Amino acid sequence: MSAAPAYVAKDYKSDVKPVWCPGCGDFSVLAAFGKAFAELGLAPERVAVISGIGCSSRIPAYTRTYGFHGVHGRALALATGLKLARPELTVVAAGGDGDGFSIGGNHFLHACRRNVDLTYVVMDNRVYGMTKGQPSPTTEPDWDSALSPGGTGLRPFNPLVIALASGANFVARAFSGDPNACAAMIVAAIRHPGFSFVEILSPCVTFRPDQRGWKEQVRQAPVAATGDPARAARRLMTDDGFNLGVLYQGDRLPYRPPPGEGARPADLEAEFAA
Amino acid sequence: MSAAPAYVAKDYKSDVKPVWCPGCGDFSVLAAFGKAFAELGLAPERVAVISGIGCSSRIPAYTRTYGFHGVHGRALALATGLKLARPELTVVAAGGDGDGFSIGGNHFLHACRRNVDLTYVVMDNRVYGMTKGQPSPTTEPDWDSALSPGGTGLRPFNPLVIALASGANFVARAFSGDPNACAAMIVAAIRHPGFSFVEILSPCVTFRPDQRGWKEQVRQAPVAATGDPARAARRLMTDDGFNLGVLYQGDRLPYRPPPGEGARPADLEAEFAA
Amino acid sequence: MARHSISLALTGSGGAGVMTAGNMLLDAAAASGCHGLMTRSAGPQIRGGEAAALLRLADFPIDSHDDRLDLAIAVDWENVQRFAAELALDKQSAIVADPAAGEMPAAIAAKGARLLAVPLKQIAKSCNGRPNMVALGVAMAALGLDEGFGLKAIDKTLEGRDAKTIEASYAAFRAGLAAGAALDLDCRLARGQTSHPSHRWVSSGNHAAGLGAIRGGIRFVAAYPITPASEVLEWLAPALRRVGGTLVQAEDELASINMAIGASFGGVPALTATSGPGLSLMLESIGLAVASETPVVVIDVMRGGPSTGIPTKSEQADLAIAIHGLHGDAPHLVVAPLSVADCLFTTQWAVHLAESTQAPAIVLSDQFLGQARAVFERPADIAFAGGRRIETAPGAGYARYALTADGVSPMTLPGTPGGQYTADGLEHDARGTPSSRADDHTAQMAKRARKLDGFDYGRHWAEIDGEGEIAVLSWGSTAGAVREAVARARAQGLHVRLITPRLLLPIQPARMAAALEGVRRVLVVEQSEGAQFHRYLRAHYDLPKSVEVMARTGALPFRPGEILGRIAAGGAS
Amino acid sequence: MARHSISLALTGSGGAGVMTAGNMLLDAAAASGCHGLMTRSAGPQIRGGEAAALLRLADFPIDSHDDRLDLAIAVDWENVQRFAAELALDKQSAIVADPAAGEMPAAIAAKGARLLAVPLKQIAKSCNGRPNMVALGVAMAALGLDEGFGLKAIDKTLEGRDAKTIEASYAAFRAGLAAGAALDLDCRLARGQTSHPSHRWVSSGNHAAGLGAIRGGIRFVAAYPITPASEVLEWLAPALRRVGGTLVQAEDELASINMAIGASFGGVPALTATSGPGLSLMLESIGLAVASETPVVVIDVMRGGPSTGIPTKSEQADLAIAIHGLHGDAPHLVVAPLSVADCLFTTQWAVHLAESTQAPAIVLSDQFLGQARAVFERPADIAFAGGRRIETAPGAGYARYALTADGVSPMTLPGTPGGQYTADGLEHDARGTPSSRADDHTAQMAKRARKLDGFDYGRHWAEIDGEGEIAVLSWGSTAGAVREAVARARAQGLHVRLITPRLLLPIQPARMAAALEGVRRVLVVEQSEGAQFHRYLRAHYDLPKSVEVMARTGALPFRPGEILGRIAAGGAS
Ligand SMILES: Cc1ncc(C[n+]2csc(CCOP(=O)(O)OP(=O)(O)O)c2C)c(N)n1
Ligand SMILES: Cc1ncc(C[n+]2csc(CCOP(=O)(O)OP(=O)(O)O)c2C)c(N)n1
Ligand code: SF4
Ligand code: SF4
Ligand SMILES: [Mg+2]
Ligand SMILES: [Mg+2]
Repeated sequence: MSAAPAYVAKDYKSDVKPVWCPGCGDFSVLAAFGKAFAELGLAPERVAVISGIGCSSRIPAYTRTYGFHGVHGRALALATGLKLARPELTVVAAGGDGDGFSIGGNHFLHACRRNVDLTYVVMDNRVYGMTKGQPSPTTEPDWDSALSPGGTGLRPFNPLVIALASGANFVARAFSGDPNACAAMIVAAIRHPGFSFVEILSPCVTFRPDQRGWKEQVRQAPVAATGDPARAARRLMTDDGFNLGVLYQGDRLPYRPPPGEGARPADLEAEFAA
Repeated sequence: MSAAPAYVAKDYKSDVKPVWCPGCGDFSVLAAFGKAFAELGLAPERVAVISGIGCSSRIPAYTRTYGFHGVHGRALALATGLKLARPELTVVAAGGDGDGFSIGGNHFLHACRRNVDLTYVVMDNRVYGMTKGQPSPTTEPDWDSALSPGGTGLRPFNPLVIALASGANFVARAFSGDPNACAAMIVAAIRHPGFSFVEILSPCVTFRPDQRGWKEQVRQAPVAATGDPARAARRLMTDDGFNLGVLYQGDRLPYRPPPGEGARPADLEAEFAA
Repeated sequence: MARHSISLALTGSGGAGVMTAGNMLLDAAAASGCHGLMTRSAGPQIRGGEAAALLRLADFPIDSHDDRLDLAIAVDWENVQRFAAELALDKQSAIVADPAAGEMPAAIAAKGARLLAVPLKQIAKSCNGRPNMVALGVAMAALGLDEGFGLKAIDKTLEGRDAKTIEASYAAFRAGLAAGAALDLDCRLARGQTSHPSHRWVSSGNHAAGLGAIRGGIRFVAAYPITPASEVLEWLAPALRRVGGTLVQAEDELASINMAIGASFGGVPALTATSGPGLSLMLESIGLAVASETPVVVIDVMRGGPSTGIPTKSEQADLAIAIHGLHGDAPHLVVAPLSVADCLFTTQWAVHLAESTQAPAIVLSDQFLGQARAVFERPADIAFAGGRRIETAPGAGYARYALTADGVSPMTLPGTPGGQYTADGLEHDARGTPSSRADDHTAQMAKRARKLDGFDYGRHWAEIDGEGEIAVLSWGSTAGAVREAVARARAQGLHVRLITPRLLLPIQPARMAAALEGVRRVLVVEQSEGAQFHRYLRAHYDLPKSVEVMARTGALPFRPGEILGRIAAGGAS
Repeated sequence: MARHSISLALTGSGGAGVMTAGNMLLDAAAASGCHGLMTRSAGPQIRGGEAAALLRLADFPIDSHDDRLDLAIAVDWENVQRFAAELALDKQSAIVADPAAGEMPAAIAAKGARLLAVPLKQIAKSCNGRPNMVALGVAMAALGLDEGFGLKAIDKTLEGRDAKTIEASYAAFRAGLAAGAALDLDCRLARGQTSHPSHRWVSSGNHAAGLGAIRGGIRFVAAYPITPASEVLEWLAPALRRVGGTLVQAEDELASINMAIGASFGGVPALTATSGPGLSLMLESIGLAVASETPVVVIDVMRGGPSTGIPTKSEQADLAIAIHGLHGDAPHLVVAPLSVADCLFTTQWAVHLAESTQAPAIVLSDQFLGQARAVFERPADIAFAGGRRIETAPGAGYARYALTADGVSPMTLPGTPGGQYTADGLEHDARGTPSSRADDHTAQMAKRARKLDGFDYGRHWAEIDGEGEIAVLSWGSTAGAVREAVARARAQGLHVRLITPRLLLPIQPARMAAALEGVRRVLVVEQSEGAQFHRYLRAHYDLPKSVEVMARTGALPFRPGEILGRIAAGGAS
């Protein structure tokens, strides 16, 4: 019981200085990653953090795990390939709402459905930070920006509903203002088999200064996680986007490719013979 | 009341001979298109049928409307551009389950969310017909094929749930075995403002001969359409995929780009002056 | 008189089974020691529709169809005019047709071939068999192939069927043999030296590429179905399972290539296969493999373009996109198999090159190579020296993108303590940290180019053969017809060189210069209306002054004879 | 002595406001009748971070930075070493720095420039203003620009702010003017002839391209944000709304290009804008525009590659993908603006070409052209003759893809009775019905090539200037430095030709041959490590024997002086 933990949070922090703006919510998510990996006692070299492009997607370089900073929108595909090829690794995909729900929407749908044992953390700031402030699929319809003067007029997505509808096995929401709670959600997500999705509300202080108000809006979800997708759907579809906690926890078996049959390449040649 | 209808179904049929296999469900969908357009009294030149690639996506050439047979998976993007540019046209996107839910999944998500006044008809045969029999996102997990020996092991999507979750304004299911009912669904979908999604179960007799059994499985949905997304979600998530009819009918206003302000290009020059 | 090469077509409408009969004929011919090749021509229908099995059988190795057809056997005439242009019948050809099928279509009649009536349907009916088996018998009799090989081919195809069906097929086949023997046809095939029968294989290029991938070490494949690449995947799916690998059907090509890159980052050699439309979608991420230095193999089985184009026809017009299709300066590998059989070797080699240089390799096959079935000698299983340079014990200063002399930096794999790094598609410094500094950009750009330019590709880079002042330059599937044209030219006493690069990128200026040493006239042959290969050669190599180009779409494949004509036309020197 | 061109840099950490000051200086200079150019260099931070505004002001039109900096004004030194390589300081340069900012970093000190101390922060504090306004004053004093233009620039920037803030800025600016006047600097700008002030514009290339698009008739834009193309879109969003057009932010680039094609099919001229990664994703559907013959314009504002590369730096390495990046043989248009100002004309022209030929046009701009702000004469609004050939009264036999003599087939628009057809990316016959027939493929391929090859592009195809046996060939933004180098060479008495194609595809062999007539030596200048432009020229044009190539990454832009050096080196003839 009193044995020193194998790892502490800072074991997972690299010496690369983040390019993030002072006050960006993503700093806390980075801290939460370290806490979560330490809590789980994961050897840093057995963790891979995979991302696309965006401010939030810069996170792999700031961890001392293996990492892949891929192209915009394809983090889940990279992560799926890695996990299927190397099932013994802990694979965490991470990125932003633009990366994950706009250009990456198809992979999000299919990763949920495929249910490979991955954890996907989206730092949702309801904006494209990296490209200097355009609306994302989670942006409010009336948020004014240069590209959408007066707002998009489009109803935002609820990514948790989409995750659930397409088959994610674990769905949770956290707020970067509480890094310990974020870490706890990430721990639960990694522990849960199959595809786990964690939305972290992570303010963009530069392009969405209004999000500083989030800390007053978030609250712990009033009821415990359900394992019934239809019930979860009802709850999520009526939720205002600020309920925190594990909101759905399913029991689908994760997808694992069938095992090999021990043949050698030469054994495949018989069928070619004339 | 007794005035002759402006158009009859065959006014919408072109003289191009379909490449479809004898008995393919898509023949009935083509017939239903004609019936629906006639019922709505649409001038053929004011309708555009837009598709991607697949057996089902061949449908535009078989209609006597305007058509675009685009690339695989992008029908909804083509259709969105056309409708936004020419709002007075009736724009119907059509295609297969592979085209729409696999490669085209992201556009499906975003078209539902964007809620432009389009109708999207998917001929779902739970297989890639055109490429000779690979599993699609709606294929049963144990369906055996060359590419997935013994089955994919993946839980199929319920496209209606995804449509609802991402904001479609009208969600219905029909069966190609009843072309009149299909036509009625298409009529209702076109009439309904915003993004309307109709899944037509349309058997692939060549690669899914088992689907000949569908006619015994389908049934009229036991309850009427709801306008409450959360209720609809509950119903759709527990439905076995064979309930027919309008399953959700929302009242979101369709997206229309803001009107122009009547300026001339020269009026834009002032800001450039030194 | 027995002939060294016989070409024939079996045509019929959907369900007539001409493809089955064609495949059985090829199998029977292969088993009896012949060389051979079969392709198919079909209408647009998904199932059925008119179709033709085009076969060529010979007593010497062949990689191309001949100039003309000796024989066509028509089970019926339905819609045959749609590919009449592809049936090279002439006055010397014979057509065996069922008089019950009605009159010969004008497009066929115009060719002036000799018509021989055989009541295929009636014969079939009389023994409860099918007309295609009668046609098989007629063809075997005409070619002079032994009955026993036909029976074996029937056994193989009908394995597991009931005895009655098999008996009926035997009977129809035998009746066909008898009917064929009675015909006055000059199609008897000579029998050259045959190799040891156990060394003779029959396969499509797509299946051969699959085996090449596995021999090369590929154990992860992610892909999205597309014609004409799907058979690579459908062959690999069970094969990978047998040898302990994984194939995933991805949601689209963007996912396929990224899954493959992810697996390869994990240390498992990975591949995807597609055709032009899918390759287009993969380009951004192939660029990611370049920048992140992750090995990956992409097979592009080219089809008619542009856009969706003609999925069922061959064309060599993805050369430009394969060479130049990545944004930015993105050095990578492009190779192309030179025959159906070579799909095996070239794919295996591509895996080796990608792994050794930590770069993406594009393999340019095409519909002809991929879907033709050919008879060839079993390709030897070559063990290449080298492979991925892996760092298993990284020191404290480990830098993933270290500026090594040869440009290849040892790579750690996830799981290796102390080797953690982040692979990046952003420009980076030697450690992988994103950098927009001019010196880092310059150094990493140079390193990525150096590792490919400096690699020793050895003699595999091209197939080069012969001496003389005329050189014929071609690539990929076109090499088959060119090879035969060159052989015929030599038989006429002309001195002709054959230069067929297998390695298209990186370019090999010194090797090409040596190959062209003394050449005064070059003939470029390619299936691209835009002459992509010729443009490529001009851009990267110094050609002699006199260059002629035979460049056209894949609509009609090149025939050895027309190439010979061009060689001979200016080639008296 | 007043000088014809002065180059200066304003540097400082995030929040120091050096970009604001730089823009104000450019505005003030433009208002006072000078020519000028400003670019920015910045670190990787999203907001703030070290930055430098690089300005050049002159009394003659300029499109390029000069060889060196005359002056740098450092508000602070934070991280300045990251782009020290980009600050071309030397012993003749002067640095004005705040002694309170600490010691000059070694990377800067090593350049040996003369250091002049000005307590910028202290002066600012004394009048409640900000140091950047003091720096603006110092710069204006050094250049000899009138106070009034500075005050106007402050008014414009601070429009709507409270009087106190504006007053404080005035005060800081004036204090800077006084401090600057006291310095011993040799940076006074000569004043050449100025045009009528109302004809002088200040704009980035991205904004100019936006106006060009609207002038050309674009009324539908679908796009996905990406650096450095976003400003095209952000300018167009409100502008389109004003003139009655639509801009949609699409979910990704696959959607953008297809939405644009859909709108254009509907008859509304349509455009999308992106950078390399996005262009890669669009290629499959640009091919669809080729095959379906739907006009569409794609602006690619190139950045450093490969892969995600360096989003904030310029490079000319998407030439190859723009020319060759479509699978199959897919004839299309590629054009490139030749200066910041020319982004307007070239974009407008691209719309005209796309509409007239019913083909996709790629406009290759780059980060330099797109994001640099320049002073230029208002480009005239040209009305091109031609445009989309629309059939409003189709007859019974209307065939969308009719084989016309010039290859352009009249197009009906949805809504036109009797004109119904299906646009198709599959190969098709003249009516648009899918076809895999050899004759249809051959005919449609030829038609799609013919309509582009036969179009008369007129004199706009290239900027050609001068006589002589030496020609400098360049394209895009590099043309700016080349133009200046050539002017200097001529001033030295050398005869040099300048050949800068604006039209890169289709190729113009006859025109290029005429342009090269009599040239014996060619110097190719381009920002691509892989020498993509040189490869392109070799592939498509006949160059003289002597070709030299200056090809390198975009890490460090070309300076007129180094190009002049190469021209002069072998250029005595
Ligand atoms: C293919 C492609 N398209 C567009 C971009 C430009 N881009 C970079 S990041 C980004 C959006 C980032 O938003 P998000 O994912 O929400 O991350 P954030 O910066 O807000 O954390 C975009 C559009 C790109 N890099 N690649
Ligand atoms: C980019 C691209 N990838 C793959 C293909 C090959 N392809 C053509 S149709 C198709 C799937 C068709 O399935 P579906 O949409 O369900 O239509 P169906 O044939 O079943 O009606 C595929 C994978 C293609 N044409 N383009
Ligand atoms: S722009 Fe926004 S998301 Fe990006 S680093 Fe700054 S605060 Fe964070
Ligand atoms: S393959 Fe299936 S979906 Fe395609 S035409 Fe035939 S029956 Fe219809
Ligand atoms: Mg975001
Ligand atoms: Mg289907």
